[in-house]
Amino acid sequence: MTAQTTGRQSPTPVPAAVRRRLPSWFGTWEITLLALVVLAVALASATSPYFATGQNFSISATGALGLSLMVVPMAWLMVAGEIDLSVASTFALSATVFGLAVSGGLGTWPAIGLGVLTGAVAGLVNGLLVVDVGLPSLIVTIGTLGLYRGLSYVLLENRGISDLPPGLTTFAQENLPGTLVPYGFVAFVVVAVAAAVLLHRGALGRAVFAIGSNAQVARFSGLRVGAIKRGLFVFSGVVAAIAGIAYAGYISTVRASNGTGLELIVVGIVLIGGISMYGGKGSFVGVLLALLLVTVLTSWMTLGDAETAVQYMVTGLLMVGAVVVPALSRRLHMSRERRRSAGSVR
Amino acid sequence: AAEPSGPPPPRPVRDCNLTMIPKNTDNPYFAAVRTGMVDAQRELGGDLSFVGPAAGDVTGQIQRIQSGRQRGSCVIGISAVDSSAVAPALDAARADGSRVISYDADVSDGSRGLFVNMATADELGRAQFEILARAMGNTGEFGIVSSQSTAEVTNGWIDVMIAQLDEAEYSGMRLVRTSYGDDDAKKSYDAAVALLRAHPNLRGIMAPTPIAMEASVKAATDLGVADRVVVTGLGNPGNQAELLKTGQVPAYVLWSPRDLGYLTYYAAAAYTAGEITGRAGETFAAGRLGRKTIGPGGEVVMGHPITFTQDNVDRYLHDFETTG
Amino acid sequence: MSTSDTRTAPAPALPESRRRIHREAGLGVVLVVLVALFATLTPRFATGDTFAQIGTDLSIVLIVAVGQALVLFTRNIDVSVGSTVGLTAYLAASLTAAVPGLPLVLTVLVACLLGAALGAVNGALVATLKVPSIMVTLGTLYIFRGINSALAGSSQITAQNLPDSYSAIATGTVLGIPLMFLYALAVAGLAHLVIRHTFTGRAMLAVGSDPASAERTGIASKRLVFGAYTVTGLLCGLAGVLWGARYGTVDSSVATGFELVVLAAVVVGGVRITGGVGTVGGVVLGAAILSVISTGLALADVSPFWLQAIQGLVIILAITFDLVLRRRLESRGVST
Amino acid sequence: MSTPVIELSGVAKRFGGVVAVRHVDLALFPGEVHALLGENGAGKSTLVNMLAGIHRPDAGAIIVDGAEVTIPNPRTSRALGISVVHQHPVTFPDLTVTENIMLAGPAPRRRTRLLDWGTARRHAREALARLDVHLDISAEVKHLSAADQQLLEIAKALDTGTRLLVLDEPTAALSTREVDRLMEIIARLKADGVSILFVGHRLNEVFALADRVSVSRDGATVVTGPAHEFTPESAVGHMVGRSVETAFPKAEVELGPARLEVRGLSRRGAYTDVSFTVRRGEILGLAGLVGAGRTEIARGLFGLEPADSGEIVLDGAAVSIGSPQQAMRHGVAYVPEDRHSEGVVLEHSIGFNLPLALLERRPRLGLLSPQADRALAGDYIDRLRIRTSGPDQLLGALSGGNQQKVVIAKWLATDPSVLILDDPTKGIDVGAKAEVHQLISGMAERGLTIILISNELEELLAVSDRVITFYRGAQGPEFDRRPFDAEQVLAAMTGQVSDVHV
Ligand SMILES: Nc1ncnc2c1ncn2[C@@H]1O[C@H](COP(=O)(O)OP(=O)(O)OP(=O)(O)O)[C@@H](O)[C@H]1O
Ligand SMILES: Nc1ncnc2c1ncn2[C@@H]1O[C@H](COP(=O)(O)OP(=O)(O)OP(=O)(O)O)[C@@H](O)[C@H]1O
Ligand SMILES: [Mg+2]
Ligand SMILES: [Mg+2]
Repeated sequence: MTAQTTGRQSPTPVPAAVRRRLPSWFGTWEITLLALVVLAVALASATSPYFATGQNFSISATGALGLSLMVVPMAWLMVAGEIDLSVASTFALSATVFGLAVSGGLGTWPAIGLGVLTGAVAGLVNGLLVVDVGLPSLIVTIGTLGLYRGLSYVLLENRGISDLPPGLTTFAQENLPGTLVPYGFVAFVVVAVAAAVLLHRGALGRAVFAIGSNAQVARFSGLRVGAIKRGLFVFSGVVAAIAGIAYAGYISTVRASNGTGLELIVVGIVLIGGISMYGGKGSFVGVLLALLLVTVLTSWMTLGDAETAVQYMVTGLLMVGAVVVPALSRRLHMSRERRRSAGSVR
Repeated sequence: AAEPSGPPPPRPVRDCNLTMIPKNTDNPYFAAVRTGMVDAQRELGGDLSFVGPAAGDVTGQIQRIQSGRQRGSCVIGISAVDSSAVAPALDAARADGSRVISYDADVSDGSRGLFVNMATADELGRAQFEILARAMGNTGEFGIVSSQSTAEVTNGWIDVMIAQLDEAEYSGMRLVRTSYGDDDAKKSYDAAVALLRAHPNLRGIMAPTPIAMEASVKAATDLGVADRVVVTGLGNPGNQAELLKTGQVPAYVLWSPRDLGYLTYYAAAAYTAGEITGRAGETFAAGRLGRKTIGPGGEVVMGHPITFTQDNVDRYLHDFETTG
Repeated sequence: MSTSDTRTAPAPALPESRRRIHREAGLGVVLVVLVALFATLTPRFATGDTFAQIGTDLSIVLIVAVGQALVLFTRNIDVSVGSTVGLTAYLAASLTAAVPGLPLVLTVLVACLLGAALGAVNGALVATLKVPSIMVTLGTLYIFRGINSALAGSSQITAQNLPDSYSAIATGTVLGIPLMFLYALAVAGLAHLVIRHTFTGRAMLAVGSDPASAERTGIASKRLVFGAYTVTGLLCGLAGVLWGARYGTVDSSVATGFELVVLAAVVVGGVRITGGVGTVGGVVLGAAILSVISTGLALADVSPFWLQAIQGLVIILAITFDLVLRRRLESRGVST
Repeated sequence: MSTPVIELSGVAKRFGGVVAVRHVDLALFPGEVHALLGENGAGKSTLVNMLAGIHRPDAGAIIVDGAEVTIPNPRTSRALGISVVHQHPVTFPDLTVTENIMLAGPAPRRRTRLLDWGTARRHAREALARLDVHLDISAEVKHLSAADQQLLEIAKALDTGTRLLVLDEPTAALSTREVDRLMEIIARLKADGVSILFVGHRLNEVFALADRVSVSRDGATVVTGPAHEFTPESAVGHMVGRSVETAFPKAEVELGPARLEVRGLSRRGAYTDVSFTVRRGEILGLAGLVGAGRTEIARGLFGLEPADSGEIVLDGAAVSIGSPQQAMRHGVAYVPEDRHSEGVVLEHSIGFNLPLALLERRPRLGLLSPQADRALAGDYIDRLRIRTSGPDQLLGALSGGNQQKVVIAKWLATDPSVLILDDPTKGIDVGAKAEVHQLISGMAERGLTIILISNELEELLAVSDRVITFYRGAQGPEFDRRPFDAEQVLAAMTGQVSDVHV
């Protein structure tokens, strides 16, 4: 913070300006989430001897790969004020195409290419409908949620393909040799760090925030609002495809039902991460912390044999608590402040 | 996944944690299975974790397998939502020294040592089909309202039924459509309504899962066609005895879920104690059910399907208790 | 969550004489086209039975969708509706099963009150604490479902446990018109009256159109938001009773994922997810369009493996058609 | 005069660490027009908001008819007879004009408690007729131009029962005709004994209207007195606390070759057959009433709403400009007229907003430097005297005028060669306005081509080299600086002449 900006123009004392602000990507919400993660880890470690182990890390990270990957583009899209509810269907459709290609004798890489292309096309269709036709993304992607999932069923009916290339299953199931770090985790970290840096430090990220806050202003600023949104939908499709193929490797099976309902968990994590449903706000760090929190809680409750009912209630209370407690304390703080300043005057 | 380095050392069930994973917990059928397991646990000891997702999903099952693996459960037993999808997780658990068995719904060969089956698919398919055929007088159109389209056990029965249609005796019967209600009351109801309305000549609905049967009965009643459309399939006397008593369903098929749980627990105990290894021909004591023999493919068949009617259903209610 | 606002430039202000059609006209045309299409595809479609079935089928969705629309009008959202329906369905059914002699009116009343109480929880949190509604209701989605699962466990209440009169709430007809449809129409009619013809209704849309302006105008936003959630909860309670009555089996999973169905109906009906725009009439048409699609496809006896794909496609085509039609009209100087 | 209608005594208001109003004393008497002057960010709107029941004072008292009152919400304010026109229109964009007017006051109801739409529409028509504006009362407000929205705001406030009418820069988006109309209405209200608090930056308007003047600086009233005791210069001196130059003489610039040429540009429903040439170093003013189509021409040139026909020639070569990116590649920049919906992102900081128009030039996957952003912001905060706690301050917490300065800075930062300014100084205080004029003039000296649209004729004539008039989308007479004859320009703008050719 520079001193020059405070001095001359504002003779009024402005202590707020001197106080160093938290960076936009690590604000009070991220601190709240971090505290929750720490609390959850502490409780889990204290109550389960199996929690704080390398094996548990490895297992949890491997299991969360598909979900984790999909969170990345969803965070970007929602910052841009859009949403893609078709991700889990794209996830299944791409894996289906991949699986059919593999069982049709295509090599692993070409088959992956075909699967990813499917995802890209699926994303592009969403993008065109939203940007060029001008339909709201929520309803477009509710439609393509059905369409893409339906196409997987058309292609596979009730069959499953479980003869998948060993390279893929190794990637999706195993750790780097001699460590407890899954291959997939490494891939995710690379993607996540790149996505975080680009969103908060990149020109593209800045543009996406502007678009989400006020698309009209973004357009008047010469930003390619349409192209960027279209690109984000394609990105979403591509990542969903990669996630879907990786997940197929993880369970060694391609089925039309793979990942059913996953979209709501993905959206839920992005929202818990503090990204606004209306766009323009939020931080990728928050999203990563939310992902971590959800993974930790799932692992803890599974290890503790918690019933689904309990898991639901804990998850729900956590989400409500996470927004309500800070809001309450803010209110308390404000009313105390008001009383104090009123007192000092009278 | 890595192969187990050798068979894990035998462990008496008394010192064991057994992770038994149902397809879904919020289901009276699996609650009865659990009752049977608890019966056996009282007799044999051991620490039973009967855990699973509330609504059947692959991810939820995999998480429970892994939790069993991390706890070092000596047995992981599963009724698989998807036979191949849970296999990698089971393989990993086996590599870490757990013994894996399946019950009710099998997993891929090679990923388990033992499968406790209630009855053969052939018998179950036939038993259900025969009720329908008899009630329809071996002629007319019928449709199927099944559970998930990917439910392999049910699909196996449906295959058996379709094969039956080739027999001369049933040449007058025609399957018009198989639809899926995903074991959800609303979807099953909607599927049954669609079936009935799209096929005005329909004479029967085969519902090889209790929720679909309940929904199909309601759909036929609501559309006012209950008098000409027969509904049957798989039913649960635990909460569907009335369907028989009121005559809405002539008869339906099931087995004793309580015995299935009981037998599974005994098989698990013998398996972890090293008494059996899963080879065909081995036998083990199964408490009140007597001695059981392992068949080909490591499959233990509990018995035969039971056809429930309004006359016999009350005698079996004990098998469907869900206390404990 | 985007609208096409960014693409349309402000139109010049023009004299009052401009021709005008209802925004819902496009949806009406879509509905008619769909009906005509299915009628040509399947002769069985154009029968009284089919329309009765569509009327019944859309009712539960419509009742909840009306509530959801109220919430959306105020620039909030309620994704807990599925769980609220599920929980009230279970409570109402188990109450009826446990107290056989209970008058039905009382059951319905209790369910509505329970639902309203759940809605009020959402409303209180959203309105007074000004926390994002999506987070609150996503949280209560899990909480209500968790309570439902804890209470119901593995038990199921089936039609056999309930008196016949219970199921008659849903299956009865008056002059061949399904009762369910009449309830839904009554709810929609009342909501239309409130939204279109009372200050409260207009103020709700105002709050969603520009919350800051609402504050500066002195509109009691908090009360309106709280009210919208409470009414939604109440309607979910009613829907819960109807659900149990119609589908017969009530367990811990009733109406799972129902929030998406409802959202789809509301958004197809032209309600803007970011608030301030929409009509109850549009919601009725949205629910009807979706119901016609699913009923039509079912009657056409489409393979279940194709059903979902076609349904998704038709939804997209329908909303695209509506939009294109509206643009056409607008370019011809008809404002909507 | 009698007793004041409303008196403010020592009121203060702070937002977190920022003191917006430090100590204000103000007495408003019936039948007087009281002008409140002050620099951007001096706390005028905050004061207005306290009267409107939007902010509660932290200290001090509001006294109505001799009794201290609290105004907890806007309804109470209205009940006390206070009507407020806010600086930024308080409208519901998705609702119709009728509904907007209805929601502002007690809505007409039938005995059934249902709304009486007939009466509501009649009220709306009457309210608009009072101002002599013609709006489609069933149009949604989002389809109205900024000027029409401002007029709607005023119409809403002109309620019968009003005892104090507060106008916070009501004329910022208006052109001569509407301003004149407003003046008439104010005079009439004044005669009826209504007290009027007028906040504005156009000093000529202020002095034409005001009976008394208060000047506030840094959140405190520094002087109050009868209007005739002030001169524009002395008022500005009080506002700034030192003497400042409020007008910069237009620099004589050697004009270069033609930079931008427009031939026969038309867009259906907006403008027809527009042709003009602007040279390097030239400042071309576009004059017209609200609705003349100037904004649409500007948007056409910037590729936002491309023209249907006609030609745009840059440096002698015909170009096609179909999108803002293309326009920007040709060095064209456009400072839009509506800062909230087109200019800045309110929920982000100055450091975020300033480089926004530069983003498209950056490599897509390249990284930004927060230090550079902040330095850029700091630079313009200094140059345009933006009153803020620093580059991290959110736009939404800036005063209206300071937001406008950010809009201008954002486009200056792109270093354009053709700059189109659409009412750039709206809401900007006199001192800053002079600085903007100097900036523009300096840019012209450096060879930039500038097209200036302004609703303030005085400004347009002071800054432009040449002025083209528009009336209802048609190009009218053109005037050269020699100097301008304001009367003739005005006549051309209002469509009364076509023979005065220059
Ligand atoms: N909501 C807010 N939060 C923080 N600071 C605010 C807020 N509103 C106003 N301010 C600050 O209070 C001061 C006074 O602002 P105000 O809007 O009253 O100025 P103004 O005199 O109306 O200026 P202008 O002529 O530009 O409209 C400014 O420094 C502004 O940044
Ligand atoms: N009385 C009228 N008759 C015909 N068209 C009109 C009339 N009033 C406004 N318009 C049209 O409305 C449009 C809106 O004008 P626009 O905002 O572009 O004008 P402007 O001169 O930039 O106004 P402003 O001074 O408010 O910026 C113009 O294209 C104009 O053709
Ligand atoms: Mg102001
Ligand atoms: Mg303009």
